[in-house]
Amino acid sequence: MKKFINKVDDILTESLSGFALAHNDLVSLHLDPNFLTRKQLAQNKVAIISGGGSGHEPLHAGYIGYGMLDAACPGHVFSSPTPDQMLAAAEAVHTNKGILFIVKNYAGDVMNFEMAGEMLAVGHATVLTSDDCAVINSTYTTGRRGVAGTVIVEKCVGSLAETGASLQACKALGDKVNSRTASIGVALTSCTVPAAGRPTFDIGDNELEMGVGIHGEPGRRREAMREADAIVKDMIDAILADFTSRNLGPTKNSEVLLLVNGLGATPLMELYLIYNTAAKLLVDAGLNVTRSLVGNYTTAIDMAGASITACLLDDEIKQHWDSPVHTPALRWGC
Amino acid sequence: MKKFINKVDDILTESLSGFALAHNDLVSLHLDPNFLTRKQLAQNKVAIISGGGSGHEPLHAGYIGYGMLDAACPGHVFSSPTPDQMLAAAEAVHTNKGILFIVKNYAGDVMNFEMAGEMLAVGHATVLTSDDCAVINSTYTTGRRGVAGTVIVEKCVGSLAETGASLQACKALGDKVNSRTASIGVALTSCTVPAAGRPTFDIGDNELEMGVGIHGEPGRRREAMREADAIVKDMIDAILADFTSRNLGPTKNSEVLLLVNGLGATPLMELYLIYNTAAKLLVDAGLNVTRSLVGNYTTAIDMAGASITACLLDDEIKQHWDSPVHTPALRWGC
Amino acid sequence: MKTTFILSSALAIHAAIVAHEADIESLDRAIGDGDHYINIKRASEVIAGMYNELVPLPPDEVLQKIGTKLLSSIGGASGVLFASFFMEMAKVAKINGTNNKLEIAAAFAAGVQAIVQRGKATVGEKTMLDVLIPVSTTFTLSAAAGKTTAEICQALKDAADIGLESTRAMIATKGRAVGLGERGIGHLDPGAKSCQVMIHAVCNLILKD
Amino acid sequence: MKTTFILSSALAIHAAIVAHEADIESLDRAIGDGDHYINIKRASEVIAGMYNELVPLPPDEVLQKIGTKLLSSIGGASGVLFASFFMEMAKVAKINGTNNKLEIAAAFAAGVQAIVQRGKATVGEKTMLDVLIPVSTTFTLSAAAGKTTAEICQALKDAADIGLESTRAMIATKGRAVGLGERGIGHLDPGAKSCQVMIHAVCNLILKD
Ligand SMILES: Nc1ncnc2c1ncn2[C@@H]1O[C@H](COP(=O)(O)OP(=O)(O)O)[C@@H](O)[C@H]1O
Ligand SMILES: Nc1ncnc2c1ncn2[C@@H]1O[C@H](COP(=O)(O)OP(=O)(O)O)[C@@H](O)[C@H]1O
Ligand SMILES: [Mg+2]
Ligand SMILES: [Mg+2]
Ligand SMILES: [Mg+2]
Ligand SMILES: [Mg+2]
Repeated sequence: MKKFINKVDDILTESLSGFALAHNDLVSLHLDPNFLTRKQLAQNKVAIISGGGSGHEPLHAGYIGYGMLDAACPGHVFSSPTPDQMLAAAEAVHTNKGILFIVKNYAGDVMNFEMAGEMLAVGHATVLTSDDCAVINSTYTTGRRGVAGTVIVEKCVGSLAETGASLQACKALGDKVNSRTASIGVALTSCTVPAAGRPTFDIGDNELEMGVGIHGEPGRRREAMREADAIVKDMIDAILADFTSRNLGPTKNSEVLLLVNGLGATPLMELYLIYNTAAKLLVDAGLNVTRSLVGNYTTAIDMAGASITACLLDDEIKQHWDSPVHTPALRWGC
Repeated sequence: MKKFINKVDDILTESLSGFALAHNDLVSLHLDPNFLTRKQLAQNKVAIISGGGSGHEPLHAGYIGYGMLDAACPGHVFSSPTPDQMLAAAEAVHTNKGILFIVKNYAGDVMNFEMAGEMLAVGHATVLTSDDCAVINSTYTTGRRGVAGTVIVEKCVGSLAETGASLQACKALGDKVNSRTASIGVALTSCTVPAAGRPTFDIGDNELEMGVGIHGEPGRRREAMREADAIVKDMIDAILADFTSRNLGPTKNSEVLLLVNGLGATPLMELYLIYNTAAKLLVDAGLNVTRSLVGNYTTAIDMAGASITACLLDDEIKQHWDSPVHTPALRWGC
Repeated sequence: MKTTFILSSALAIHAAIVAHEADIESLDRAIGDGDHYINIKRASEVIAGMYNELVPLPPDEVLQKIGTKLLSSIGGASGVLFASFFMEMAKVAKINGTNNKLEIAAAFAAGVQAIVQRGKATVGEKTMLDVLIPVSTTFTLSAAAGKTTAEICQALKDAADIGLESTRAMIATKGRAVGLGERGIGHLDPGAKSCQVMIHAVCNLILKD
Repeated sequence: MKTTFILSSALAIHAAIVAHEADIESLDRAIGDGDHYINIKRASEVIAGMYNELVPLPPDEVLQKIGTKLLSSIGGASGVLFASFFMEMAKVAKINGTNNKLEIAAAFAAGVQAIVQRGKATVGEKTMLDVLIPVSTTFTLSAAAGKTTAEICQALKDAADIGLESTRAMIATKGRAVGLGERGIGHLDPGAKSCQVMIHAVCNLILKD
């Protein structure tokens, strides 16, 4: 393992400190328990709080700011944060409108946020994201994972909250976006958890892991490395099949947001190449790709690999995707 | 080599097509000869054109748009573009105010842009960027390389051009920003040129290359891997020594822009950790870090590594750094 | 339960976890996210580090402090589950505990029940509960049946081994391994493995006395 | 110069470049950016691919077309330098050329001079010119001295070898290897190597005839 680190135990604090320093116009960092909030706390709106294991940067702290999150709770690398973090964050940012937690659907995250919720005096609700369609068999979908689609949920819910909408309305929008979003990832190399010091899985020079999770969890299958077009075709097919199995269409000319996400070590040149094929396949399937995002938005530390996310848009989702956002990692319209 | 590609020869076209598709609100792609322009061509301003070998994404095409470039000419991976590309780009975007080429100081780029200049009927000038201070001995500084500091030059010159400033003024600002900027890079792994199919250099599990170029050119020295703080200290020392050797101070409280740039495969978590140390060292040296940028802005394909760039600000540079910019890779204020 | 018993168990567990690094670690790399060993080692270190603070306290406070500390410092699925285990045991444990087997078995059962409630899982879902539930049942039954300490310890170790081994053929329906579906078959569950190691550690400690 | 000579030289060069892939490639990986072989192979392929188009044309047009094509399709330092070489030779080459040695030597010298002008380098800077300049001088002198074709070819190959080898001890002061400073010592210059390979290829072609 070769990384820019000092002591393994200090990575998180040092990295968070650098993040807070680099974006001291936008965010404030609180340590022990660790959480980050907007520099200028918002008033009179539902407080949107997310969190999860570290190692997915810029998720979640990179999405703190106007039009998106109010606070984020980073756990250890790949370990969910703990309830005291959510409680401290909630205490810091809540107004009179309640708190919405946005939580990726992993047992650890769900249970820790649940526990925080039980201890919380303020009114709150939770949106669980579960966009990963890597797992085919529906019997297992209780464990469907939240991956890069979470960014779309956070963006849209953050936008709605900014209008002063109710907790219930924010949760409803979050659930809706999640229900119309599907993702699948593929790994060419493993990630390395710094504290473990070695790759999470072994993978041959001519292999790929189809359906990998953002923590390096195994996916649908290990298969032979192929050309990009063939890989992307399988990914788009999985996404379209998932939409179909959820009775979401796609109908002719449905508008779609296409997010091609790098998992950490894959260069933009390859991500755009993937985008090129993915967009064409969606168009071939009768869809209308009208919104795009390409880059490292939900990573798996230093994994070489990429995920594709498609979100079926409607007027409400489009409006909230397009609205101004000003965070360290996502900014437009202001 | 495991990459998301189809045929090696098609990478560039497919990736550029994906880029143009994903950002079809901002850029237009022209093939054969390859160049990209803003979707909405600007009127009555100096046309800012950059270009260079591909593999440094988002440089340069990612910086096309309001407040930055008018056009970019991407060469083959790590090979400068050819004069016909610059001529076609110039033809497409020039107005009545002349053309400014922004060129990283590499023999191939310089000679190809020179040749284009000789063939060009329109008035033009060139800013050569040469911010890399990896090479110590000043006898060799004719070959001082242009690296991530180029982004700062393009941003500032792009901003000034937007005001209708003259070609001469734009060139003067570009030269000034370049003369106040120093960078140094470090590699933990080699990049792999797709057509070569294997890493450009071998590097041991416990080694780093200090002063590496953005094409994987060897740097100051090969050394043992150390903790991040020690590596960053050497980098900041090199930058400060470079400023001193160029009689730029730094004087007490000089304001500085600090750019921590990923070379392709290094995750944000590590870049922020580097930023944390770098910022503290600059502050310790009496400088005032008032502008920051952290992320993958000038990459070396898939290299694990990072570069640090410091630019000594003055009021003019600050104004042009802060002004609105709207490109695929850099956006603020609009 | 007695504070000394809790604390010497904690130290024995810490030593055993570290001794089994390779086994535990490889399991979560195979069907999880590779951090279970890190989490569990961090947890046992945190508890070991509280030794001086805990020594003078009554057992219920010790268990409560351990639970709260785990809750706020480990994270992940195992962190919150083990925290729940200790926090629930604290409620049941007597202020002036004895090493009465029935008492300890009841506290253990309460702790396991808290894990069930928090994680909404049961036997057969390829989790730590595939060790903890049979161990707890065996404990309650054999203590009630008046078995000797040595007999009970041996029975618990056997139950843990069988429970652990049972996870090999299972398809996970809770926790991170759910994503694997049938690809998880053939691998032991990491949480079940670390629980088996801990049960062995505590039983061996008792047997040595 | 004759069109047939130019084209058969181009094919011989293409074959020789491919045959020397390993040597050339490793040099630019060591002191450059690893693409010199790719650039030079692409260039020689491009020219080979123009064969049918070029065959009917007079030598000056052939050279001009090769130069223009290289200029617009290769890129990098070597692309523009070789393009300049051919474009300048085209100006000097006669429309109805012969295989007169002095004529060819003069065209070659003009081409090399174009490289000097474009790259502003000279002998001793660790570039292709460390092969091309001594080769050109040797060519002019030995042709003027009335040496036989075989003698000239041998002299050119020797000059290329010596020139190439001379780059080993040099510190680069032009091109991408400048960044290396003294670390480049001990490595041959990739551009010098590919030029040496090309000189050998053409001389061997002539010697075989
Ligand atoms: N709902 C649950 N109920 C009981 N045990 C669970 C549950 N979810 C996960 N586990 C246990 O937690 C273990 C994983 O713990 P760990 O790796 O530390 O956390 P994470 O899965 O968050 O990375 C699994 O092996 C399993 O035994
Ligand atoms: N100014 C120059 N004059 C002459 N030759 C040069 C000059 N700069 C570079 N070269 C030659 O070009 C070679 C490198 O070519 P190549 O690798 O194809 O291009 P690049 O350096 O742009 O990657 C060097 O080995 C050197 O011989
Ligand atoms: Mg985990
Ligand atoms: Mg090159
Ligand atoms: Mg785990
Ligand atoms: Mg080269």
